[in-house]
Amino acid sequence: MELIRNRTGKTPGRRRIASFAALAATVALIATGCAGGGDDGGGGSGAEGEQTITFIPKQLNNPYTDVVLGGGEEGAEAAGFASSQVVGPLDASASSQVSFINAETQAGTNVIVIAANDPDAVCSALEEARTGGAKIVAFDSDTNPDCRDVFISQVVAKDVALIQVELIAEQIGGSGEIAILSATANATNQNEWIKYMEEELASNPEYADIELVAKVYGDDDDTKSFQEAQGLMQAYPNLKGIISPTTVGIAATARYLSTSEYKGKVALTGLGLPNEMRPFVKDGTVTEFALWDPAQLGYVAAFAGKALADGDITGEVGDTFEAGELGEREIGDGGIVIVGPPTVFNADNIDDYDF
Amino acid sequence: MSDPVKTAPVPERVDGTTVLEAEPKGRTGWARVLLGRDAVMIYALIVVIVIAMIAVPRFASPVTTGFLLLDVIPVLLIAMPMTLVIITGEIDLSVASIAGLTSAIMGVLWQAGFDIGIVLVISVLAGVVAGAVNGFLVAVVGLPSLAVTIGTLALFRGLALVVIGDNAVANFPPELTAFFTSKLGATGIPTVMVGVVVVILFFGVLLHLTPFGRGLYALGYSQEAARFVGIKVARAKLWLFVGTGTVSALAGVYWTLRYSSARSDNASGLELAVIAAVLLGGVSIFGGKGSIPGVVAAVLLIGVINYALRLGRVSDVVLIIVTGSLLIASVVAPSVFGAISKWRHDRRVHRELPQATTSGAASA
Amino acid sequence: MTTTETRPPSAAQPEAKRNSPLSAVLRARELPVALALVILVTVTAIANPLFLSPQGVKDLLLNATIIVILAVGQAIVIITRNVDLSVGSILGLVAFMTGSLFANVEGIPIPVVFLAGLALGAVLGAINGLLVTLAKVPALVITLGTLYIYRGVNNAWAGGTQYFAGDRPDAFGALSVDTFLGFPVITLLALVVVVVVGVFLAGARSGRDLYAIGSDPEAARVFGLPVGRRVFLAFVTNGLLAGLAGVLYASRFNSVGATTGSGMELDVVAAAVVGGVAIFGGSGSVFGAAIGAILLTTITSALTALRVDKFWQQAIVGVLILAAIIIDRIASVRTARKLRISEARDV
Amino acid sequence: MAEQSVPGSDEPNEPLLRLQHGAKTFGPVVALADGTVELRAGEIHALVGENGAGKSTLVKILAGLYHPDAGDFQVAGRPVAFRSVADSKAAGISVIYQEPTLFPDLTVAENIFIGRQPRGALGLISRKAMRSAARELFDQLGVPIDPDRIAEGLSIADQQIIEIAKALSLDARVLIMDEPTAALSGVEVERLFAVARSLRDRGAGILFISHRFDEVFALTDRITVMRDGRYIATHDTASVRVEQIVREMVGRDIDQLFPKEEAVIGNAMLRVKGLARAGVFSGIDLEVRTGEIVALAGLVGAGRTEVARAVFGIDPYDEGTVELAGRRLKPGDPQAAIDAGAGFVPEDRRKQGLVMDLSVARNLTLTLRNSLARFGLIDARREQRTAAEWSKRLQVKTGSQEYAVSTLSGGNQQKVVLAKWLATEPKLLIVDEPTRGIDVGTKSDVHRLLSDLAGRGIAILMISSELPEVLGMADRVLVMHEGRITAELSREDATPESVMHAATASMEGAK
Repeated sequence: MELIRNRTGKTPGRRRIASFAALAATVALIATGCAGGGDDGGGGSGAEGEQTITFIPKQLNNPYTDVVLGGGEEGAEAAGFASSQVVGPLDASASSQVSFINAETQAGTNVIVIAANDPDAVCSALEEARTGGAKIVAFDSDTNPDCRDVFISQVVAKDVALIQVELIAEQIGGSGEIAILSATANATNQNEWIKYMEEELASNPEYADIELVAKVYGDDDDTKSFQEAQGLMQAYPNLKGIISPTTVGIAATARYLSTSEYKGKVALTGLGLPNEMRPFVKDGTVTEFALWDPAQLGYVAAFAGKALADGDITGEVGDTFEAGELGEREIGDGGIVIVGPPTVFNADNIDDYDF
Repeated sequence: MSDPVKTAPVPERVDGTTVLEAEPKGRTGWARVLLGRDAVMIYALIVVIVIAMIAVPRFASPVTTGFLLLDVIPVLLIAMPMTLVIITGEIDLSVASIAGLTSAIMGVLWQAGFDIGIVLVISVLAGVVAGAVNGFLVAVVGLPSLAVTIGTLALFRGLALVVIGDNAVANFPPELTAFFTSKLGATGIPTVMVGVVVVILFFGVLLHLTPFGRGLYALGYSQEAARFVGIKVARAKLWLFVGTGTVSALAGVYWTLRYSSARSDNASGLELAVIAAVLLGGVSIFGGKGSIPGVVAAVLLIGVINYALRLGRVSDVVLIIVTGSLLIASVVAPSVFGAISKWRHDRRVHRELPQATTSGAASA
Repeated sequence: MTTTETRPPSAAQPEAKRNSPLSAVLRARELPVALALVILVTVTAIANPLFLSPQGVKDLLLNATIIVILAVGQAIVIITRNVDLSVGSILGLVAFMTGSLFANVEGIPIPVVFLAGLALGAVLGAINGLLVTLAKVPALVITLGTLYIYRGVNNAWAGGTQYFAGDRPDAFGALSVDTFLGFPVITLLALVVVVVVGVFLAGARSGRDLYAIGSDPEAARVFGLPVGRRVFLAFVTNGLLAGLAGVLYASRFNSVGATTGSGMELDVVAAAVVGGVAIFGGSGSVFGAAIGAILLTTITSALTALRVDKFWQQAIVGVLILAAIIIDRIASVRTARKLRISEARDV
Repeated sequence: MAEQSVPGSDEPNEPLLRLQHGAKTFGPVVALADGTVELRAGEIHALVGENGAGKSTLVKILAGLYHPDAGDFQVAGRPVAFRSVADSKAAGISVIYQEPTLFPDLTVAENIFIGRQPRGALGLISRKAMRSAARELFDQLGVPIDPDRIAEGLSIADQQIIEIAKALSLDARVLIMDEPTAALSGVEVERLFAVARSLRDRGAGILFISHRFDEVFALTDRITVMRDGRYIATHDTASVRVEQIVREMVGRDIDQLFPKEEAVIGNAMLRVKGLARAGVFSGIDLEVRTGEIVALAGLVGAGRTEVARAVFGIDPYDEGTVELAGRRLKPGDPQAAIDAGAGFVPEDRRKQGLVMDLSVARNLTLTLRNSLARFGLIDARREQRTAAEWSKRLQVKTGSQEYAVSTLSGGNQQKVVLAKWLATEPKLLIVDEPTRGIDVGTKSDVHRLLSDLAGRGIAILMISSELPEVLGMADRVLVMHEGRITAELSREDATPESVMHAATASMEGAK
């Protein structure tokens, strides 16, 4: 090591220049990258009257998100935005979305559609964006209601919770221990559903024999969810069923169950993507699970954004807007727009869906 | 991270000849400043800024300054004491976990209804203690810092989870959180930069202008050499780890208030970003070399590229590839050119020497 | 008065003692961590008998398998006084390639996928190795750089695409389900890896060279050992094993995508360190690293099985890592002091 | 000297090894200008020269560690150009370095056989065979080292023996021994010589590098002298006298070399009583008075450096007291020693004496960093001035104060080390091997300086392995052996014989 030290130890100019050349080369690379990016983007700084929309999902490169965004971009085009963008962090941490919001603020984007990783962490950045004239649409996972104009919700939160409880009760025969395997502990939407589930289990006499013994979090990480599922089995030998109200969690749990002795013995339901769940439904690990059409979520969000940007609506309760082929939507209490009822998937209908 | 204990005597030293590959190339005065490693980093920073201003629409605005600086502050803060730690040949991987722990403690105390002043003081003290734990294990017990801080990376993050669990505390005083994102007039410079500049100046002065700082370079090159001139090796290292702990806590406080969200996973993964920036800034991982201006330039360089790419809506994918490439290029390029100049030197010597030796032999 | 006369006669006795197999076991660096593992499993099993049910054991082994393979590779590199932080990214890339091959190449034979995964891993490891040995730049910096680059390539390649278990042939997934003599097939594969690499490091000349290089790189150069080639080999092997781990990951888990394996590097280094591999090279064994990996993964399961608050898990892992290095340190200080006293001449 | 005739009748055959006009430069430093040596089969050939004469560089060329810039190198009549140490080994050349290069984490047996361990089934290493082979070697050498212990913590002498065992096991045609006896005691040296002779009788060629003329004359058949990187002459050992060799080595008369002038010797400045560290040294009593140069002589590993380090506070000690100028020094605190007026020029310039990457100026002012500070900040102008002043006073040759100290020659580096201590205006200066590895010219500069300092009332404790230096410079000589002071000799009593005997403890209780 010592020789190495000496070798690089001196400070001859040629090596300085070498470092400089290396840096310069990289810089050039970035410059081309930027230029390329700029071309693709068509520039956020569209001409007067040309509106722009940007989607900021919880995290890029997530299959559920991709379906949502697919619908979003389709909606953006249909609604008449000049350009639509998708930007976002590679990890779903609370604070990583902020600098994307900042960049969009500065780029003068008219509508920012966001699925918040943390309801509060993004707030001040969104405030700034609004000050700059942008309209904020939350979708999928809400922000603090003060920081957005409307929230596009999949379904009525309570409905989602109830249907999952109903499914699990049916699958375990109405009695026994169950557990919940959720996404991150801070996920706004999951936490709301779980709250309704707990209330329902406690209050509905039909579910008196069902005991919720544990809530665990797989952080929407495949490996982690997998191991949490495994831990549940061991810690609760009498477990009869698991609810996983997140697409990553349900898939990972299904994977574990299908590869273990618990397959067919422990019931699993929750919210999942048909394409991801198909093998597990076919092999009997999972009987039924639910979801809405995620593409519609993005689609409606785009139209809500357009309506806000055009000044047609302000986000007040009772405002209505036209969501393309999905028809008219109304803004409900708390500035929430409901997309549609959840669908229940099982072996009979799963092949009819492709998302 | 050279381990002086294990380096067995090398015969190199027996005859005392120094291994040199080139003519002595020290520079004096302006040439030294203008061609130094720091200067190169600063030129690169300027070039990148200019390119970004030309290529990325809207980059050239005070708003950029504000958002960009707010983004880089945590890395910039922690990079300062980290520079000193790495110059002494150690490393601290637990910084992000300390920031997370601080954030967690802040959240819990605030929720428990303590006065915000007390909350801040206790949170920063927690960072001091965490740093002291690292420092004790490294400096007093004498364990390798790489291993110790991998352990405390897990430990402190774990404690953060123990403290706050999966809760998030968000209701910090609005005037405080507003202060943390406020700007100095129309300049676009965040108000907190004042504090950050104080930290930068503190560590810059400490490293470059004080007897203690002088000692750190000696320490990083050779603990033995440092001890021979009376430098208290263990004490210096202990203080440096307390320094990284304290500043990490400050970064944790900043993080919590900027995002007004106290969570156990705040700042996770930040340690690698900090170390990458410090190394890019010209600090040698073996210790003994590096400077604060170089590191500041490197942090800003990464920050500018980062922000420009986001503004240009280039995917983060490009950013991480660029960060990795920059890091490797900055350390590999000197070696490559060193090898080339050695090869040229060897060739020159081979051409020149035969005559020299014949005349030498004649005198025998 | 001569040296031979003054050498304390006791020097011969400890020699005999030191050679007995029992004391060799007791002196082994792997002992404390192995003991910790045994205690952990015993205590957990008493508290929760299900922990050692056939399914419980199978899960324990399966959980450990991938990280064991990574820890073995990492141990090889650390023994040469280097480190490879890019393993998580290598694993991710290979896992994604595995998914991609099955999804896009109709009917591709499983062995071909394995070979492709190993090859990609080896190439990525070779890039690390070349940069470290040719440019003579510290491995920590280089592999921190390639950690970012490989991850970036993975992201660029995968984008939002993920491949799911359903995209892969059942036989491939079955590898991490089926058991042979009660052991999961991929665990047996990991066992083979541990034994082969362990025997190589302990019993092959080039394996011993790695220890010599890590013990004192400069002396190794002076002695004429092919330092560059051996270090390169260590990185390639590590890449190869990370590649294997990547393929197995795709077999075991449901989805592979852009973020697969991120953040794994520090766990892997921690496993090796806990297993008694000295971070500055020269000592430790892959058996130790493997036990360290098993211990770290088992702790998570054990704490869950014991219904210990999951928030304590990470803190406990941290304490464990610190305990491992402190114990190692105490042992070496004591040995050094004993040697100094016992070998002092007539002082 | 009885059997200097070269055995074997193949006299006209090519020599085993021949290097002619070998040259090697490192940047501005010419380490070897004209290295010429010829080694025949069945001879022991001494290579002598002062430190810095280029012997070690020449050895490293033969070992394949350095590529010569020029020169004609033949092994067994065939020209060779070693690319690596492995090439040299393959050509049958084995080297024992002065400072052993063992792998601290490996076992003793493994250190001997690394890279060529005996193999058993499946091509795997047979530890049993390796262990017994190592035992056999140690039996042959008559030393009881446990082949299974790790090398870390072995004494230098034991490490040297392992190096020798390694070379023995290689059964090399050419064995190069670079001061192998420096750390060995009498019996060990005898044993080594017996081994060397038996190797020679089997037809090997041995290149023996040593400073000890008694050994050179007792063991070798021919002697090659080097000076200042150049070949000077080769002699048959039987037909040359020590005086001639010394003259050729030094290039002038020895008396001029060590000009210690008489100084007024005053009161005790350093007083050490009963200093002991378990396993390292014990019962050390010594005194150094103002104006006095006290030499601490003895073999490498006798504990001299360790005593000095403990006195200065680098290492801790278990018992005893150290007083400087009447004040007791806090153990283990070098800063306290420095504050009390002590300075220490360590033996290893590159690792201990200097921070090689830092500039000359920064190195010079490292000891003054506290006193150069005003309000806690270093006064850069004063720092520059002080550095320039001291570098001028000691005539440090450097293009600029800003050059990294690693660009200087060994002698100039040593001047920087001395200067940084003199700048603290010390009362006691400990110098450990002050002239190791520096050229003759600078060497006498250093000696003149030390003498000068003593003349100005500074107490000097000097550790040196070079007898002429010890004898020339010291007012008093303390000889250490195995952690104890075995003799105290006045300037008059100190002769090469008396010092060597005390150092090898054959004059037990001479004090």
